Amino acid sequence: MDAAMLKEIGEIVVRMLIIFTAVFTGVGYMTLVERRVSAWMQDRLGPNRVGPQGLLQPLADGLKHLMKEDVTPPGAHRMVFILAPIMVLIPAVLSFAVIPIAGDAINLQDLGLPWDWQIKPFIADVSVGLLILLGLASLEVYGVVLAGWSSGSKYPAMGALRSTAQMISYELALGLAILPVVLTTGSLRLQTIAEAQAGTWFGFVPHWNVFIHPFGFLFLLISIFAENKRLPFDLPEAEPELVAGYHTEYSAMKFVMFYMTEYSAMIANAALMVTLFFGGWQVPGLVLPQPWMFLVQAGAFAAKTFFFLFLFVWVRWTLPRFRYDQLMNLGWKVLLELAFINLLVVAMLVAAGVM
Amino acid sequence: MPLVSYISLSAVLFVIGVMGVLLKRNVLTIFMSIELMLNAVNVALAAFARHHGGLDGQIFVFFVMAVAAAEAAVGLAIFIAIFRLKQTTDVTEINLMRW
Amino acid sequence: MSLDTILASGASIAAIFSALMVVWQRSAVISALFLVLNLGSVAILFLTLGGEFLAAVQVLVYAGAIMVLFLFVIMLLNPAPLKERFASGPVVTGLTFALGVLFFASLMRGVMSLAGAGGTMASVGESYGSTRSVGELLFTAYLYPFELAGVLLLVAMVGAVVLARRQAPGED
Amino acid sequence: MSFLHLIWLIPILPFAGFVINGLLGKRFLPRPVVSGIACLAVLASLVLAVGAIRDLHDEQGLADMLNNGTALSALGVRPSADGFGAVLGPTDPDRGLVLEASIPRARQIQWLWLSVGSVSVKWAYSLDPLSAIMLLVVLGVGFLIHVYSIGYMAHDEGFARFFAYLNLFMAMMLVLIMADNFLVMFVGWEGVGLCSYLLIGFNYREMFNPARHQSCADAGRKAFIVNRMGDFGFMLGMLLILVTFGSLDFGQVFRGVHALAEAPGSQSLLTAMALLLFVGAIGKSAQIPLFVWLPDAMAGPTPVSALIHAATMVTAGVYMVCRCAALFAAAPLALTVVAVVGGMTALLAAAIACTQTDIKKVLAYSTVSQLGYMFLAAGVGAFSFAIFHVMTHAFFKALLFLGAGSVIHALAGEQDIRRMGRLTRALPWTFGTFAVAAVAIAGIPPFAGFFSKDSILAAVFFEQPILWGAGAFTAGLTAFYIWRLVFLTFLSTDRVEKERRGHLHESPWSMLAPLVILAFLATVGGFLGVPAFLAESVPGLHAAAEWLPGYLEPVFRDARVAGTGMGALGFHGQAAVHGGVTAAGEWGLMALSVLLAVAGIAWAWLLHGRGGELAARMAAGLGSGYRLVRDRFRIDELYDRIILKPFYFMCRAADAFDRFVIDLMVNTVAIATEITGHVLKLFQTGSVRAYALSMFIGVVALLAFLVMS
Repeated sequence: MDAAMLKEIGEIVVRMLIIFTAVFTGVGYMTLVERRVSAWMQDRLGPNRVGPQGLLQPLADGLKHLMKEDVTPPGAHRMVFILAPIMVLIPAVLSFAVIPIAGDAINLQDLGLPWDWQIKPFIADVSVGLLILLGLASLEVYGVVLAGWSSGSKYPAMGALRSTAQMISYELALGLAILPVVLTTGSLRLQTIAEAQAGTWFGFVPHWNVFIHPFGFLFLLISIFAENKRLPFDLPEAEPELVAGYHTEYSAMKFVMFYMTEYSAMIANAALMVTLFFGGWQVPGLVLPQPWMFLVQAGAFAAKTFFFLFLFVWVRWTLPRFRYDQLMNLGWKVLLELAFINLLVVAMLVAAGVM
Repeated sequence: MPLVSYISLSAVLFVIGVMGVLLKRNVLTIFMSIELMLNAVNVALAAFARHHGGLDGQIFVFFVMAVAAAEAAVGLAIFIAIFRLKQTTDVTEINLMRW
Repeated sequence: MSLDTILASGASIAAIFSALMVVWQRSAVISALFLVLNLGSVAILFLTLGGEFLAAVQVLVYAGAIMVLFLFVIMLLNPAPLKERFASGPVVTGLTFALGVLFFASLMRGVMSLAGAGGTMASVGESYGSTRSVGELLFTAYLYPFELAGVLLLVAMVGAVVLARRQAPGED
Repeated sequence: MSFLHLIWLIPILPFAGFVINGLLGKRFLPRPVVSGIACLAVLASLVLAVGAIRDLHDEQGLADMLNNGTALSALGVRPSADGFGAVLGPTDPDRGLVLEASIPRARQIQWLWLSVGSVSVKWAYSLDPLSAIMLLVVLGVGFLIHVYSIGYMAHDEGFARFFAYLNLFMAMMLVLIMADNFLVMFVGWEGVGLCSYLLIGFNYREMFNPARHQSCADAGRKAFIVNRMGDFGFMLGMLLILVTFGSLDFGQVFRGVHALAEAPGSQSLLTAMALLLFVGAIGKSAQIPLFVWLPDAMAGPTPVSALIHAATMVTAGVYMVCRCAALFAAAPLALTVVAVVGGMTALLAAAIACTQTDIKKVLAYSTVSQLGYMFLAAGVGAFSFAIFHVMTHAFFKALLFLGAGSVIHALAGEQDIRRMGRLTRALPWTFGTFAVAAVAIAGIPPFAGFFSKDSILAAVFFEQPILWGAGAFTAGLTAFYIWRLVFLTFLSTDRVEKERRGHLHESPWSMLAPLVILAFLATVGGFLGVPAFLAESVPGLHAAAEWLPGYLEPVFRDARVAGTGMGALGFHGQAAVHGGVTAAGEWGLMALSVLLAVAGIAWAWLLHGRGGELAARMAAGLGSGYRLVRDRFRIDELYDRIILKPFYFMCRAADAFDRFVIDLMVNTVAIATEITGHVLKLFQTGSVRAYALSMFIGVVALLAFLVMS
């Protein structure tokens, strides 16, 4: 193993360390944020005992679940029952591999570290990154289906059916909502899309896709709420009807994995929205020397992402739940058509040379 | 891997698929075996495309996928309809078209 | 051995194994899972053949849509697992196997003739199999087939809706 | 950008009216909106047409467009591919505006319509003096009839449908007129046929001829089928032209005709083409032997009869023959056939018209007769006179029909002139305008019909003296039957049924205004073509001397060059060729025709002016001859006898053959198949796997064979 290869592997490891650490920390604290913010909105206190302001609560939760009894129901298909939470978590976490968190690579030496390693702002540079993201999103369905099926119980089965139907349905609208961006950018590579949003109009309006494709963004936002099974679209786990949906029978670490999936998918989707429509890591007009540029951009990216995460929580405590037929009607009869019309219009404008 | 390996792999997958279609009892598995055969063909197409250095083979794969999607949609709908009628997925019990 | 060869060999072994399991398993759900594995392996094979767009579409369409639909239908119907592994008795099964062997032998004989006739891969450029190159070919030389495929999918969709629709009482 | 760039809009506007009224009219639009859309669409087309025609004769403007390359370089001026004029518009050879300043003609190529092998047909319009005249006549009369229909159809439940059809008809007629090649013309030709069918059968539930159990729908079907026979001839003609010249484009075909006419032995080919096209004209313009549909076409509402079956559509045949003047002029035999058919039809139909008792039937036969005149004119090469007569006829015949419609409207549907009479007081405006039209058609100077008919007769006199005799006699008959109609309808004794008396009222102004305008046109329309000798001797008329023939001359110039002798009679009448004819001769002819007209009117007064006794006695005296004429020479019955009866017999024979010979063979095969099927069905086990296995065995065997061999 020569030095070059070592360097390459090192670079990859550092990249993964940075991003996955950020993601897992984010997931952990997202649970806290959700609980604190909802408490705030309901004029309660929320968890504030473990650590200062409850900041150690995620750790405590994790420890609690680790030590809980792991129950496997008697009617379950044992192997698939274990496989299912893994199969949901992996695609959700893998999504971060293609999302860029900053513009240019950073050299570890700039940070005062001894290694001359170029750390790229993403784990994998894939030219079909967006397709990979969509593919991973659709792979998440497997875990859900299998969880519901393998539990050998009615509530999870019903919940899984609903989830699957909902996710497949809204995937179409999601894809159609994204396509206009691909049309105007001409690339499926996320870094290219983010880079294309540099600059401003009139000096103060940032050159973000959301201003070019407001409808696309709107449809994407709605689809993502449905994809994530968040309120107002949380029918699959509507507790008055289905206990907890497809993961009713899960407990302990397996349950934690579903929980983590939900939040990492949320973060991934928020990051996707930011990358596609809000300039990703772009900070308009900002020019700094290298280590700072990287850090500020990553910070900006995190801030934008957090805004959407906050939006998720906000909406959860603001809007009531849809009925299931309304949900399906919205997906198939409204959103799909509108997204399609939007795509057609954009395509015409692109063909006419306006965009 | 050389071309022959890919094509051999394709042949193996195809034969496995054929065997699945001929031997299995569950219509759903039979249907999956058909998908297996289609995949085997896709491997061969992509391999030949690479062999010739053109992209036409890949385009064919693309069309095979489109056809497979259409086939899956209609096929599964038929299965649902049959299942409602016969309450079984056993292919040996589905013989309505008998004289 | 290059990285590509290792990847391709591994994927091939996975593909054959999973294909065998698809046929071998009694439970349709497990079969479907192995089929997903098979599709994933084939996607990797596509990558080694330079078809990155194809690989992405394989995952997106086959694994992401078609197989999910399969699983969904299996769950919806939730049939009781069948007892027998194969449909026929031992005699017919054996004969079918024999036929399969003969078929495989014939195929391999044809395949082996390739080895002599320069079965090497052509050298291709960076853009081979990229979204742009495949897309350009698809929307120029293969435009009509592409449109036809779209119509086919539409017809299939309508057909599926009509077939799977439960008839309301009193409706013909 | 001039109006010439917009001529494609002229047919589109009524078509848009058709679409809107057809789709929305019945359910969503109130009646005033429906009629407003329909009338405005036609009016807008009329405005566009007038503008385009003005621009067409704006020599300075045309010259600018053709020559001033720098000013128009932005528009992409370039010489046209065939060397005739220049093309304006994008550099696509299948689009653009082509100007031929010498005629002048503007051709607008819309798009490449069909392209098969070496043949390409473009959807193209052309505007030249000939189509300009037709455009103005069709759009003008058409607009007036649209307005008239508002009042006439006010109580009809199919109001929107009627206007939709009427607009569709206008669109198709305009396509026909402005077509730049045979195929586009054919589209219009079939389109107007379709509208004719739809409108004849407009009241499809009502009986039209209870005696023969014919509903209005049957009448429509008859018109359509008879027209199809003619269309078949047209199609064959087109195919022959296509095969011969490799093009359907008017310009190319007629240049080809000139080239071909020079070649020896080409006469039969040219004659065949001309005659096949003429078959189409016979069908559309109701000439012998295909005239039987037109009288039955009176089943349609009266405005339809006025617009389609008098003023416009039926003249399409004449228009087509004139459009193909170059071809007909190159085939003298065909031209003679045209003249003979026209003359015969004129005489025959006029004779029948003298005996009919249905007001619209009389006018229908009159139309057939007048169309015969037009073909007579075309047949002697006097194409511009034919178009002249088309125009004047459109005025006075539309007026007659609309007047008749007003009478029918007032009498709540009564059409039998034996139950009319003494309507002058109740219907003063109708009577006045109707009388003007009657004077015009009878040929009394200075009304429109006099000039056109007299020009035709004069032209015929020098070419076909026998046909002139027929024509002149027909002129007398015409005056007789039309004034018989006037006397029986408006004057004579009061024979109106009591219950209808009370209903009697003058029509609303929306109906009368078109009548008055048409009456004005029928009065002065003839001055567009005052014969030269007359114009010279009457002070103040000099400027009007043969204005219309002069205007049309460039279009028929081809026909003059190509033809031999007869074909030369396109312009300035006979004088150009028959230099020896004196003005005195022409004065004599004119005096004779006026005399005949006056005699006809006098005879009508004598027979029908005060009571019908003399007429009845005369009819009895004439006996079987009279009945033969009254029964329309029993031509419908003749067709029944010689065409339908044998046809039915053949059908029965074919039926029997089918039953006893074909069926026997088929049944044998069927029984054999059935037996085989019983054996083979044993293989159909219903098990998919069995099928799959057998397929697989076949595949393996085939593959093994291929690989091993």
